[in-house]
Amino acid sequence: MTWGSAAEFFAMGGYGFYVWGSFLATVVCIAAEMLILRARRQSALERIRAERLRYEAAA
Amino acid sequence: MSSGLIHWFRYASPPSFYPLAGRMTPWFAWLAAVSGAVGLWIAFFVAPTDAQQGESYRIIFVHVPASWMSMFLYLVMAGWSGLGLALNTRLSSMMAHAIAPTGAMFAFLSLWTGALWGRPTWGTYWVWDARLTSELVLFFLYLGYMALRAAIDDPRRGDRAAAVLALVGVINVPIIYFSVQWWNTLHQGASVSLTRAPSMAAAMLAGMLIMAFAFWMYSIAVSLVRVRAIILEREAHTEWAYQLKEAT
Amino acid sequence: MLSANDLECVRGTRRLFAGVSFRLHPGECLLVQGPNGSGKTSLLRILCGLARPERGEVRWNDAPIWRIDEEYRAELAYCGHSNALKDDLTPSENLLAAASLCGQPASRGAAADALEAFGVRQLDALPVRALSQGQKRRVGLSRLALAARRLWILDEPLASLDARAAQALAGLVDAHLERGGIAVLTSHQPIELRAEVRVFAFT
Amino acid sequence: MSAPSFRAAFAGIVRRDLRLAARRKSEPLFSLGFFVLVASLFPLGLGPEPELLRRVAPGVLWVAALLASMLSLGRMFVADFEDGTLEQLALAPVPLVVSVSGKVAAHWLVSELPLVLVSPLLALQYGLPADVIGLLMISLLIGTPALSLVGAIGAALTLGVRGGGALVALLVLPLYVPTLIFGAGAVDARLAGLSSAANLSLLGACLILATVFAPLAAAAGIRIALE
Repeated sequence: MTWGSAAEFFAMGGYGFYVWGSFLATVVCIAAEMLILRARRQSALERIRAERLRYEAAA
Repeated sequence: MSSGLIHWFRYASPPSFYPLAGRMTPWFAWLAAVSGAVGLWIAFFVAPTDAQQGESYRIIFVHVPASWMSMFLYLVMAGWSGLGLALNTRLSSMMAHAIAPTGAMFAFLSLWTGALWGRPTWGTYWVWDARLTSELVLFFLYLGYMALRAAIDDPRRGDRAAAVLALVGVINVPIIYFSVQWWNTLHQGASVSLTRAPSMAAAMLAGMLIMAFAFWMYSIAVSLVRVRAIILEREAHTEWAYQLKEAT
Repeated sequence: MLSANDLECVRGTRRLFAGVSFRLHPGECLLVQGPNGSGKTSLLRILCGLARPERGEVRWNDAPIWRIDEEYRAELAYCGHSNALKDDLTPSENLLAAASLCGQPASRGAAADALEAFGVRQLDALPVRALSQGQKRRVGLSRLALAARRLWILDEPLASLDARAAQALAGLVDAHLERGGIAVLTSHQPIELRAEVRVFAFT
Repeated sequence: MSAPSFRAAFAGIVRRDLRLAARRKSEPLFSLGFFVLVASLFPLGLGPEPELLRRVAPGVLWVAALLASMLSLGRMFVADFEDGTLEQLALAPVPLVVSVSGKVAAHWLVSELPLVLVSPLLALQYGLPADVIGLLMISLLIGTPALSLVGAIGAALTLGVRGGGALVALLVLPLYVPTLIFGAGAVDARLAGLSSAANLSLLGACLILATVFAPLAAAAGIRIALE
């Protein structure tokens, strides 16, 4: 094992800012993409609901 | 042969692809999650410290896979676009449309992590290195594609215009890459190449490949979810959509 | 012979029409009627090959138009809503330019004759910018007289024409049909042709 | 009726567009004025140091020419699109690729050739030696047609789209990268006393590729816009 302690792990040999900056950005981007997608799907379903109500009202 | 073709065309219609994509998504999502976990474990706990770059080299485990994915996804996007133009199938164009944002995200990540790697390695966040520069141009190509797609209201026209742009882009990407490389050697800029890690240990390579696989599976899963959302948006006025369980 | 087989047209998310089929033989004229937004212009654009139908196909002498492409376009004259005129050029310059853009340059005399057919020859000293709407329309339609095409597709040709010009156009269409030509047109005003007109009505 | 001739169609378009440009007079001068102004602003921003100006001249002049040419792209098809001429072109019995090539040629003659002709004057402002000025003109002469061709794709794809001007820039500028690199590189090489033959032949290759592919893509874009 490379790391003696958790603190050592987070320090990344003095490069913590760069390493964690990279991995954190990746995680944030992926999480954001998934959240945006969920919202997009919800709003599409919402629209279909509205369209269906209009359609049923007209029928 | 012919029955196989008919089978294929059945799935090429958005309403029948919708449930299929829904069934496929969890598989790819789980593959992405598991391989991502394994990749991260290798990245942080198995791969040894690099003799020259110390721990900073660990950025490689996101940087390189992100760059690969950004280029690969552009090719896939152009492929779907070409298919959509040639066969006039709506689903192909929707797939191309669904891939673009993820590709752009990976291009952005590649630039971001490249900058964070450049700082400890070269002492500066940005160098006009050939790879970084062409990655930047690729990012702009993605942005152009998405901007054009967003600017056109008629979905069918948007599909086809964006497809032409994607094909033009894919012809240009190698030329751009070559020209940037040429320019770089001419001006003697940074000569350190990002991807050529000094001594590539087997564990490093394995970690990188596994992370790339994770990103790949993630891209498929996300594209499938997005294509489902696009199908819903486009088919919102049809009886098929009214009968969906999700929409009740 | 022009035939439409089972055409369907979707605009955005709306289906404008479906199952449109007809056949036109030489000498026949089709008048497409219907309220605004019913798909008349879309049908004409599909017949030209400018727009693609969602389903079905258009055939010229039994060959799909997308396959014979330029061969079909060499038979076709289309006048759309806009006159395709350049404001800075004179009427005859416009006609000559239009002819040479088709790769079929015309002589000045032929252009003058074409303008004469619509009674706008005397306007030739002016740039199109100075003409009225009706005069512009007439110059635009003069193209029909200049290029000998067998299929005329005219979208609202009578728009902003006065009675005399409308009559001139009707005469031109009649002569075209007698020569064995085919015409498809839309019109809100009644058009008086000697030939029998088939009517296709959108609801 | 005679069979349609491609050459007549091409020449007809070029002649008509030149005549229209001659009647309008001022419009083609806009991008020329822009070119001259941008190139003259740089020394004001950078300082009058002759050595520095000479160093940056190839890049600055090329980028200025590139931006000026992009400025005029918007006009390439829009007028014809709005007055219905583009529909007639798409329905003419000659392939649309021929007409599009004619439009691009006319656009180059009207909007870009003047840039090439003025560039020596601007180069003098930057203190470039005579042989380098000659090479700048040659590189622009080869490079600007490629810019027009690639730009035509962007102009065609954005026809009738809102936000057209800025969108064209976003679509087209990344595609201009190789032309810029080889064009400015050729001048740079000569300035450094090296041979610019390699850069020029690569620039020529870009032009050939653009001549082959760009009209096809632009014609496809126009058909899509007309649908």
